Amino acid sequence: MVVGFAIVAAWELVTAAGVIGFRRPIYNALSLVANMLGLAVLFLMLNAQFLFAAQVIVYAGAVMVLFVFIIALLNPVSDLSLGRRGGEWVWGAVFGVIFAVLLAALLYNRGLTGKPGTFTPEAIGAVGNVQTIGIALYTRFLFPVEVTSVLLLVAAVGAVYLAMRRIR
Amino acid sequence: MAGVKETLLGPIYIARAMLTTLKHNRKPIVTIEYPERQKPVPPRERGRHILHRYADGLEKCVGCELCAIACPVGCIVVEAAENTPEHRVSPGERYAKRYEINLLRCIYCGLCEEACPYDAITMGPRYDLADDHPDKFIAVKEDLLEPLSASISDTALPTAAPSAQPVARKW
Amino acid sequence: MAETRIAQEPFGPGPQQDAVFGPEHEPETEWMELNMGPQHPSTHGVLRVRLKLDGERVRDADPDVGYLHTGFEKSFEDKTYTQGITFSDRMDYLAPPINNVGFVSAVEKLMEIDVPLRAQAIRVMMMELARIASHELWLGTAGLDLGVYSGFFYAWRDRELVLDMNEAYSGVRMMTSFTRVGGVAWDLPDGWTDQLQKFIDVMPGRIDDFESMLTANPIWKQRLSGVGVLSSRDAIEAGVTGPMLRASGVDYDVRKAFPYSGYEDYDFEVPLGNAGDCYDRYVVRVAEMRQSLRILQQALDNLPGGPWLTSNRKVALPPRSELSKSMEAVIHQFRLVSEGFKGPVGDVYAFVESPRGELGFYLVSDGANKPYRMKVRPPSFCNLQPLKRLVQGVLVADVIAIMGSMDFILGDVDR
Amino acid sequence: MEELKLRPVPTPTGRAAGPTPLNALGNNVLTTTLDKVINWGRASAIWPALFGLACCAIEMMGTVGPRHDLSRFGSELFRASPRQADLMIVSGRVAIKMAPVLRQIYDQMPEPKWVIAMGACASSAGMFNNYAIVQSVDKIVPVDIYLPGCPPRPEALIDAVVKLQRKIRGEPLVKRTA
Amino acid sequence: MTTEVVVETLIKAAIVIGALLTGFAYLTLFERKVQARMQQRPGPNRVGPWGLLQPAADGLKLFFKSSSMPAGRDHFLYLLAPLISVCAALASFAIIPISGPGTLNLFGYHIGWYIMNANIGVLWYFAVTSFGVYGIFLAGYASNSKYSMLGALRSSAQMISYEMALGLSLVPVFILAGSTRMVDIVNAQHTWWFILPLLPAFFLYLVAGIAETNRAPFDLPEAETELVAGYHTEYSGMRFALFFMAEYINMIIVSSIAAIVFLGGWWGPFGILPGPWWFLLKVVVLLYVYVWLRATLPRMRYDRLMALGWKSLLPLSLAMMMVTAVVVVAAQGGA
Amino acid sequence: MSADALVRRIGDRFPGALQESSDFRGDLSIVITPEAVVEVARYLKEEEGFDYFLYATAVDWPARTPRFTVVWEVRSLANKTRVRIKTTATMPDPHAPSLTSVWPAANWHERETWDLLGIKFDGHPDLRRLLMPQSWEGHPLRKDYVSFGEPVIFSDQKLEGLEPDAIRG
Repeated sequence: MVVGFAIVAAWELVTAAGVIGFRRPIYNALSLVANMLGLAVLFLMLNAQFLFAAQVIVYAGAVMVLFVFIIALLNPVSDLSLGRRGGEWVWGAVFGVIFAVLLAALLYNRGLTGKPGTFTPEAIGAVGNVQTIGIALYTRFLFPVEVTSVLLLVAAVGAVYLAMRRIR
Repeated sequence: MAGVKETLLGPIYIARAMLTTLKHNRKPIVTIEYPERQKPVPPRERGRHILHRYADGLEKCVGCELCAIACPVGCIVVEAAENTPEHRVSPGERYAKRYEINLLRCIYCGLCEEACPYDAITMGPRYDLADDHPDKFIAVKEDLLEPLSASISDTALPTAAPSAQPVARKW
Repeated sequence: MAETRIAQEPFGPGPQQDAVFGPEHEPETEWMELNMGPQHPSTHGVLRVRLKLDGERVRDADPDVGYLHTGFEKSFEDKTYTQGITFSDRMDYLAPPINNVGFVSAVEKLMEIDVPLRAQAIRVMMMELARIASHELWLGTAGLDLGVYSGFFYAWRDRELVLDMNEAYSGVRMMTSFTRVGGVAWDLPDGWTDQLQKFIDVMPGRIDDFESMLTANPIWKQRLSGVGVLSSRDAIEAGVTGPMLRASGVDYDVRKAFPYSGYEDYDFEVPLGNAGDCYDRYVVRVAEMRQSLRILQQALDNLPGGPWLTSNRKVALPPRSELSKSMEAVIHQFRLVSEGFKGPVGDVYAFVESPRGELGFYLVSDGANKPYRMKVRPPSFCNLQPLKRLVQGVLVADVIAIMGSMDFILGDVDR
Repeated sequence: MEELKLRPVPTPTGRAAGPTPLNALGNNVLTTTLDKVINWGRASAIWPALFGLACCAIEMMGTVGPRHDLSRFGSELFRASPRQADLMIVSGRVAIKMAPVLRQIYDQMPEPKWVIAMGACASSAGMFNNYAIVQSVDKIVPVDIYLPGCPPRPEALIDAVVKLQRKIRGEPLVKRTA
Repeated sequence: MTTEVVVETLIKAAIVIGALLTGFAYLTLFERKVQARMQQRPGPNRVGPWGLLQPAADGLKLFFKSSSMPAGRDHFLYLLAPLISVCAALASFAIIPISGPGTLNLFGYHIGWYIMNANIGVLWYFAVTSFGVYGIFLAGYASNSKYSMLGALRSSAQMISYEMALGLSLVPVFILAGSTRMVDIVNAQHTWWFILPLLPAFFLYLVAGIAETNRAPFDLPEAETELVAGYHTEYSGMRFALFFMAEYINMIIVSSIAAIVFLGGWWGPFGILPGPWWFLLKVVVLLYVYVWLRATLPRMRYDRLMALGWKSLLPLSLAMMMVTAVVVVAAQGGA
Repeated sequence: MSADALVRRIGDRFPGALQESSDFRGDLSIVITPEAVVEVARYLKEEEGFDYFLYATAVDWPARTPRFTVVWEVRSLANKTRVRIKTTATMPDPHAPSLTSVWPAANWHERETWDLLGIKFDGHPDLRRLLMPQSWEGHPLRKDYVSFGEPVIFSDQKLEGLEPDAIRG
């Protein structure tokens, strides 16, 4: 288990570096896809099979495909220079340091082992993975789910409207 | 509404199309397994040329070059020579000393056959002539001439030549 | 390509485009240029079309022909009239008999030669067989373009029957070269009429099979109807001909309008479309096949006897039976083969109805035994011309349907 | 636009083999057996390029049709993309305008590849002894099998394919019956 | 997770992959033969008896064919794309139970008739195939050809769109079976196959499945007559064969899932044949339908195809789902 | 409408434009001066109903001056009549007016004539070569254009030692 985790973690680090490291946008996007796949594998190792499937289908399979679509269609040349104005580097460094400090503080105080939650593998296995998530979503988290779905609907309608206006 | 009707009937028509192809499963296979079997060629088949002989073995061609003139491609060349009593090749005065057809150029139109006044050249039944070098298609007189044994009577029309019958092939 | 200039609209007002594609909505990005052909599965040979695409939508097209330019017109100029017949075969290689007839009818018009009735009937039969075979092949390949896989094979199965008859009659499957000035080269062989009768009997069922696969099939309809619309006015303006013209509702068929080879004696209809779209072209062609079968049956029933080549020894070779008997005949044979016959000075235009429309031969003679100038008016050439305009504003997939429905033969276009 | 470049091509018999994986291997008993097997595979699965020019293309289609059925030899998979094809059947006359295109298609085909010059026009320009036609396609691409006829019957094309198979397997083209 | 389980899984995977590759090879022959018969011709019959060695010859030829690569390609992605496609196709078979309900007793081991009995069931298939889109898309992108790019765009758009309809058309089954686990679904069909109550859903699944695998009449991405060979125009030799392989294996998988989900998997009506044979028979029948469609129907136009997916199949699937849910709840309430 | 009447009407309407007319084998030809071709054509189309364009071409007579005869032929679908419009063009640099403005279908036919015979059509919207490659030199259908080809090979030119196996009967 630990070996598996180590491999996947390393994969995550490498692909994450790829997301920001590659010079060609399509490779950046593909690194992100690879990263999401790694994340999905982590879910799988945590016995969250449904989350694995959802992660792959929604993020890797749908969202990122659109990203790759766009990038491929614009077909940017390989040495695309993103205008370097310097400001970005400063802000990036500042937030990077803040994030690192937070992470260090977290590690120092709590360590990496948390308390097991209510959904132990045994508890999930008793009802089933999909069922557990379904029950949780439609009872305890019903309101957030509905709010989110309305939000997405609004976004979709808005996108359609904007696109229509662009064409007409 | 026509649209609704079409939508409803659409699957039925698709099913009908599907049944048409399925129906053909019952129909016989029409393929002729060529190298083993061959469709009998009709008597008028315009394949590789044949130079004919009379029953007594003399060649019909008298070297008049009409075929070479009639050929729209110019793929026939004929050189005539005089017959001598010692060396008699054809019944007439002259015979074709050289008779060549470039079979690769030939378009098998049959005008040479029509031009020949003595039925000396006819189009035969053979068409499996593929080979790997263009120069191999230059058919000289020996290639084209009927073998002595297969000679036919002088009254035979090109369409009735026995050599026009399909030849059973091993491969 | 150095030169991407697209010519101005060749005729008429531009097509009705969707509102979103007006000039004020020109995208900032350049259109994608897609080069279809010359080697492309759906160009039926070696047509090259440069498409300008906006996504999947075609904004402009520039057909580039000539990839099969063979120099027929130049070749005609140094072949005698008889030798020219073999060249006429190879122009529209889907209907060689019709080209043969077209070519010799120009020569016959120039020489003022009458064709015996039996020869006329044989010509009609060969031409209608060729028409059926050509339409069959069109059905097969245009269907294959749109994905009807089996249709192609059924078409070939049926076409083989026609080719068998061609072969039995002339000795070859396609390039019959069966006409001679003043008639036809041979009489019908034994058993040929039975073969034809069998064909006439079996064919309607085969066409029904096609129709059950395609005519009402919603996918087929969707692909074709409303695509590539050419109104009757535009069709005339664009100079299209044959089934394409008739699909637009113009009642013009050379066989009816200017009967030749005795077409005035046959009872048949000229199928017309009304919408002028690809679906109508399909319907018209299928209906024409049925009409051709009708003509064939009538020709077979009323097949006249008599000679099949004119007795005018000025243009026709003597019968082979005479060659062994009469010295005169042999001399005549020699003269006619070696020199051919000379035509009067003048120019004529003779035309026949090929499966693709009016096939015309403009023959200029300077009194020699060869054409001085032979201009062919190929139907495919005329039908292909409006392609540029028909494809503007349609999807790439529709380009295939439109090109398929035109039924052009590159050998005919390029010559 | 396109310039006609007639390149010298090696003779059909002495054509150099392309860079196939096999060339790396030496010549010993194992490889000759392997050669045989591979040649058998190549000969039994010749996929032609979907590429028709003129009249002969119609007979080429006829060869695929049910009466003659080229698929019996495993060769019915006409590939529209030259990169997936093994055999180029030059079916018809090659106009001078077409010649560079033809050569390009040939170049796009991966080795090993073969060419059948189908019909009189492709093999020798046939009746079109004039300005517009490339006088024999072997000036542009190396031809393995020439097939006379105008157009050749489908049976003749099948015969050519069979002869090509024999050539690929390294056998003599014509088996003498007598 | 013991070593034994790992080894068992690996062996099973190897067997399944071997079987799939053979299945792919003979599926091509099957397609050629079946189509040929419908067209009144024999099909491949020269290579080996009845042409049975034809796939071997094809494979051999493709394997030893040199690869020509397009200029201006993205080399890494160009090489990666076929691998993604074929791996995705192979991995999806992991959830298919070939027989059941018990286990196979072999040398004292109880071996399940599947590689993985995941409780997400069909979702695994969706997850893996949605990743397979990348194979096709990257092939088109990396080839540096307009035809490839158009083919790839069409193909990936088509696959993403139809995945929705495909997934939703299976939801009624989940409702009836009360599980997404494949083995449970098959067991629920012991008495009645789901095709009987859920016939519309079956057809929806079939249509969406055919579209998902890019087969006729939805074979637009490689619509030969428009786009030459679609996304794999620029691929040759073995890499091209990998795409071919992916396509045919996907066909097998879609048919397998249909057999399991709607046609009762390994259950046969009379119990004459052992389970695996029933399963195989059903898959072959479905594959025959695939080939039959290809032999008959014209190709749809791309925009109509998308319209069909979004405007017809998706609403119909949703409606089917609602109806099933209502009926099931009503039946449970009534009982 | 008889051919004579049509010729008379044209003659009346465009005095001086009609140079010659002939009726050979029932084909009516009128020879028009190059300057008047477009007007006559427009008249023929709009008032005489010749709505259907058939073809355009040219004939090269190297011995004559003017050297080229340019030919268009049109038909009236309603009246079932045809008329052949001819005009002349002189060397060097032969010109003729384009009739694309009257019959748009003449577009490709005139392009072809330019390509093969080198007649420049004034007013043509897109006068490029149609059939030959754009870089081609010369106009093949002119009588002085030498059509090159290769002679047929016979046994005196063939390679030694090649056995013609397949063709032996």
